[in-house]
Amino acid sequence: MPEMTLIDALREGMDEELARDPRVFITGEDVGKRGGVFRATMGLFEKYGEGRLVDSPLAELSIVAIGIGAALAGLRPICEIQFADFIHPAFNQIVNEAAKFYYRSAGQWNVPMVIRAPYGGGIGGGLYHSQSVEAFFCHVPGLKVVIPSTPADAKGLLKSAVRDPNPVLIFEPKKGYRSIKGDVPTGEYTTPIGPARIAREGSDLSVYAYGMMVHYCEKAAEQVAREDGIQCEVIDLRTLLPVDKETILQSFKKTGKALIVYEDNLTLGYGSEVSAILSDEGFNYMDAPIKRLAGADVPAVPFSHPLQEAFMINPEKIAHAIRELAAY
Amino acid sequence: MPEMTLIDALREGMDEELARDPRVFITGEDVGKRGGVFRATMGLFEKYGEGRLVDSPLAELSIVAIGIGAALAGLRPICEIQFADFIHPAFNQIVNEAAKFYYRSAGQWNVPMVIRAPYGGGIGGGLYHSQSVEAFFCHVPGLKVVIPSTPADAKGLLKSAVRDPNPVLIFEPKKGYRSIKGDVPTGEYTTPIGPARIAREGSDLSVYAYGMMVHYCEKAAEQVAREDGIQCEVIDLRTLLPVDKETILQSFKKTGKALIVYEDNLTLGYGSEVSAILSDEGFNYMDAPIKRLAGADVPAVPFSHPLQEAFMINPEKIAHAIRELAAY
Amino acid sequence: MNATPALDTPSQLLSPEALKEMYWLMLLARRTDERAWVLHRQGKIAFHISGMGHEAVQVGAACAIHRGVDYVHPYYRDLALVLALGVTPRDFMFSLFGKRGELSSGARQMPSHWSARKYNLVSSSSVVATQVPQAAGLAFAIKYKRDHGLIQADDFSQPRCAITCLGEGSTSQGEWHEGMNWAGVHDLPLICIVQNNNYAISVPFEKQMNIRSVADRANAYGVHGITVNGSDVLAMYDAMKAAVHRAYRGEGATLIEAKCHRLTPHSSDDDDRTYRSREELEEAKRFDPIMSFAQVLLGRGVMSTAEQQEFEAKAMEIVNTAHREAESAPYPDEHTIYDHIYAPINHESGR
Amino acid sequence: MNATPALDTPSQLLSPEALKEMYWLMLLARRTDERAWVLHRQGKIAFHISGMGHEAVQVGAACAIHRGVDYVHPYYRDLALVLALGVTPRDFMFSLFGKRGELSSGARQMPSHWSARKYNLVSSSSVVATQVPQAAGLAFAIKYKRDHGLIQADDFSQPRCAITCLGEGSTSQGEWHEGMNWAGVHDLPLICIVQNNNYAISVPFEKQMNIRSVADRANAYGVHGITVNGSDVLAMYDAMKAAVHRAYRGEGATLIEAKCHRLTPHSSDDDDRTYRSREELEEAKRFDPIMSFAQVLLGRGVMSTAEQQEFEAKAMEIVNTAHREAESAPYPDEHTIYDHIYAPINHESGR
Ligand SMILES: Cc1ncc(C[n+]2csc(CCOP(=O)(O)OP(=O)(O)O)c2C)c(N)n1
Ligand SMILES: Cc1ncc(C[n+]2csc(CCOP(=O)(O)OP(=O)(O)O)c2C)c(N)n1
Ligand SMILES: [Mg+2]
Ligand SMILES: [Mg+2]
Repeated sequence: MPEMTLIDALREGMDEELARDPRVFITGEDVGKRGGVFRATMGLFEKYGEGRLVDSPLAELSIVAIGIGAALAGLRPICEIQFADFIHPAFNQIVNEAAKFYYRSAGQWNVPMVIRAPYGGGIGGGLYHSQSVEAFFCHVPGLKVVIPSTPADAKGLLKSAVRDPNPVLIFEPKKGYRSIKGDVPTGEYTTPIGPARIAREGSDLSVYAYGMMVHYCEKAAEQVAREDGIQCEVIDLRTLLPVDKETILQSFKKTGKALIVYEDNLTLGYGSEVSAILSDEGFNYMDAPIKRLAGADVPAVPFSHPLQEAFMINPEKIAHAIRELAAY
Repeated sequence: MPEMTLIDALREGMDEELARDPRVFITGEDVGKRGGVFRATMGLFEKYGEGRLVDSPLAELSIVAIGIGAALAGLRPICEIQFADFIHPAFNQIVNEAAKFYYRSAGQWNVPMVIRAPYGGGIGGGLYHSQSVEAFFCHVPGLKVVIPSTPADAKGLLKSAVRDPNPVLIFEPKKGYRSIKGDVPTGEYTTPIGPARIAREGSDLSVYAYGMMVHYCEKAAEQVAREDGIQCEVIDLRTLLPVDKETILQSFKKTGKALIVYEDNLTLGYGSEVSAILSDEGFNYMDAPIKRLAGADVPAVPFSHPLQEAFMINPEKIAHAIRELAAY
Repeated sequence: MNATPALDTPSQLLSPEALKEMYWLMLLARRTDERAWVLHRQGKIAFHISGMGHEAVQVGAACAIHRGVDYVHPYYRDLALVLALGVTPRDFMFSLFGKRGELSSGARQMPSHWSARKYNLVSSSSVVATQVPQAAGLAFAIKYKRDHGLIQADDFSQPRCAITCLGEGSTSQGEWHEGMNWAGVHDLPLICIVQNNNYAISVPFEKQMNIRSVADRANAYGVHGITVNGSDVLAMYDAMKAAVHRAYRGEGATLIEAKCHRLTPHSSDDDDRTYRSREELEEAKRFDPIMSFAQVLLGRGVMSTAEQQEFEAKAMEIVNTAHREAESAPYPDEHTIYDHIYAPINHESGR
Repeated sequence: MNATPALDTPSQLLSPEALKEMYWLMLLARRTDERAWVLHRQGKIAFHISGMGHEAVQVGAACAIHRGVDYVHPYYRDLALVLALGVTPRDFMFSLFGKRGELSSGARQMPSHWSARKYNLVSSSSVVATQVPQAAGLAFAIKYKRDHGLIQADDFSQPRCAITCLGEGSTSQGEWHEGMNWAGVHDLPLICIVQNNNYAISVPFEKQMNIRSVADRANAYGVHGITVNGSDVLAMYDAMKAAVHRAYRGEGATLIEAKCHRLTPHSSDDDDRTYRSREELEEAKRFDPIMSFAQVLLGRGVMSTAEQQEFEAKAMEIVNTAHREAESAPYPDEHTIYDHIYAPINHESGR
């Protein structure tokens, strides 16, 4: 298995799907000649031409709406939103339209489309190049939301998303595009949309995370194992919607303690739902308060380095939270 | 104190604020001659003229953006979104712009504006005239979100919102516009944005709700008190953002049991946050699983009567959930 | 009739049967629509939104496309349009009553939110103008499939254009702008029909935009723009035929502004007396497209008075039957609210 | 010089001092901008987005308004524009380094997101085109205040117009459409300057829209539209003066398309070699607005070579000092991330 970066794995996934199915095309700003501002589509323009790597006008709602229309007509669009922060103009098309087509036509019209967007902070992007936006969409039945944390999953989930008959949003932890490396299976494979992944086994407490935070949690878990003998189970949620309640609860039944880590701001972030599931269906197993460690409840991630650091979650903050919870 | 309907109280609040402050104006679709499709602004056009009751073009993002610009320039806009379902095109202007102006200018530019939108189901409105959208906005620091359940609060919160130097969203339970009646204080008063309200005292369990659901919860509480001797405390959350953690926790410390009722769909709805607060900071008082009773996790409220009823929460469903929880 | 019909008036080539079908569709729509108002006044249904006054626009449009094959992404006033595609008054009555098996949405959507996969009639929401960029996406797919050999350009069994409708007020939405811009940039086979009835609920045209004609906006996108008398079904047909040919031949998109009159309040929830005078409404009724088309057909001898009466009788019968069947049909089963949230994996889709 | 300057070329009335100030502002912007690129190459700053090539548009625009009083809602390329309003290279350097006390946002925003209440310079986000309908809102407020007697029409201490800038690519956004439409419907004192540099990052004009000029879009809104050579500061000034007078006199909004050249990659994150040829770039450099304006001033004898050199020296000194001060300044205190989430109740606001 070759080692690959997260973004190379995503690109390979798109490449294979473009090769496999002529109905697959990619649209978004600068996805063509430029190969995307993060180089996610680099080389694909040369390989597949401007008919399949379609530079869009600078207008997100239309990127999504064109995708919807094309999907209705049987194509398999992959729509790139340049930064998750710029998905908001397309909110109406995603939430009122893509999510509701299958339901509102009682199964007549479905929307097999993929929307990719790099998200998250820690890259000096300030208020508008750092946002985590998953919570908005995880509230919307009819959408699927996935966030890969490893190159293998990135490729496998992307390929599943392209083949899924429903609208799938892939939020990609851009801070990890090049820093996250991992083995990627050779040959054709997909990673199913749905099940979470146990990234690290442990019995003392359950740590729930996704995206970049999975790596920070693994790091923190290693540290507290080494230094304090605390054994954390780290769950990589991977598919955020539909929620994998089973895996979430299974781990909790074993540990009785939960720390949910997300870099989005705390209030009504994704972790609120995980917490709510645990304190209801996992009540009998609760050994401690259910804890969330999340971004500050401020309007967005600030630019200046120390301010950004103050906002962001890091392995030290996680290790600290683990220790406190373990000691409860 | 005269008895008034919810919508009459809202209108009286707007009327008084228009009279008090020449900087206050109202814009939105059909707010002028037509007096609003729900008649919220009826008569105000005749009284204040088309310069202050400004029929907007049919374009929500601009309704909000014009409001933002006018607020920056020192006016006090009240922007009406005809149905909450149509707020999504304005999502970008609300979430990326209005919410972040004060923060991103380090306190130089603030946005004193009000956005009103009728929300909620049960009126035969189908997928696009029934939505509850508060969860999207309660995730966004920088916004304030209020949902009145009584005429007195509707007027008082509206007047506070107009005077607030921040963007305030008022979601109005439209099913109750005419059916909810209540006494409204005569003379000038405001209801502060922030504190929740204890709608009914009780010691057996805490029921958290807002909007139309407050009335259903009160009804259910009376029923179970009468029939089963269960004494519920009903908390009318009123201000959803910022969250009134203190009142939420205070009641829970007394009862140890919590039922959170909201008509929005379950997953990542507002109740998820209330639940997450309770199972963390209220852990020591927990006597039972924290329960949420919410709308079905489907893409939206269906039109046909029995389907709508299946979706909607009602006093019977609430009473049932209370009994189950009380018996735990 | 002109012996050598001009190419820009293809309506002159329409057979008497075709002309009568147009009349019939307009009439059937009108009678169905009127019944809905009656049912609303009787308290039997909760909501109706009407297409009265817009029938000529819609029938003129429908008859110019390959019906049931070309994509149609309509809006809520398009009753006559969808009847022309194959939707029936019975289907419509089922949606008014919200009854089990309703065609468009299984009675999940409010009435007048049509959808029928079998006719390539695309489901639309109530959120105005969202259909426009989606329709551009449908048109994009047509072009894409041709360019990539997924279909042949002359395969008449495939959609060769996408048409979408909206009101003049809805062109104020950013959605419209973005959709039209794609249509221009990619020369898409899209026909966007703006049914300009001078009002968006209560808001008159001059508060909606500061120009004389919606068609003026075509120049902002590099698409062809035209204004047509939407009360004249043949004028509409001619404009559409030109647009359709342009689309079929890959010559790009057309914006058709069809000026028409909304002969009713905005919907059954509206009371238009607060914002338009009764005189204005009476004046509008003089342009009733059905009456004037009847005059044309009778005058030309294409339709006889007897035929006209037969049409009336047939329409009444269809509407009566539809109404009866819908009223007595069962409601959907409440457990079905959980159906169709997600399409199953391996679901085959796309037409 | 022309003895009887035409009313439509107010630039002919500019004094030598005014002309030299224009040159100075363009030069100062250029030298500040260049330093930012050096700092980026040195790895001292993480990001820079440049206005090189756009200076004439911005200075021509700024000098035509009541600077510091009329509202300006800029975009990220507007360095020269904001320097003309009072923002200093030191302010800009503080934002590049993200240092404590940074003017616009307390170093919360990325560089080039200017804001200064004291100059009526409005904070903007990175989300393109959002400023357009907001600027329409500012213009709406001006009109509203006059109409309701909150200010006098001839009160020069008050803003009398709102100007906003964006790139040609950003006019594809629905936000732009909706903002321009309000400006048309209400005849707002808004001036929207589209800085058309032919690229949106890598996407060329012809993939952005199917028309020849952004100014053609004015007709879709009933606002005045004009295309101007944005490499000629005096041409820009003249176009702006006309627009400003129109706005001040309540005659409505203007769309100015200023054709110019982006002389750098999109930003320091970009590599433009993948999408535009070096020849094309070299050709663009021939239109460098600063060099050509220097030629004009030297040729007319308005500026001497000695003065030009003084300007250069002064600019260098200002930039050096600004750079030094910013580099050595402390970072903001991390606890301040919780400041300014909500304005306190009773906060007085609005200007
Ligand atoms: C985004 C959105 N905003 C508001 C509404 C409410 N609404 C429904 S129809 C309508 C007026 C539409 O006017 P126009 O586009 O002219 O079409 P017409 O009804 O006149 O045919 C409005 C405001 C809506 N459905 N969607
Ligand atoms: C809504 C949104 N989408 C995407 C981006 C990313 N982005 C920043 S600038 C830019 C190109 C802007 O092009 P144009 O409007 O022509 O202005 P220019 O940079 O050429 O001056 C893009 C795509 C953004 N900032 N906002
Ligand atoms: Mg209309
Ligand atoms: Mg550009």
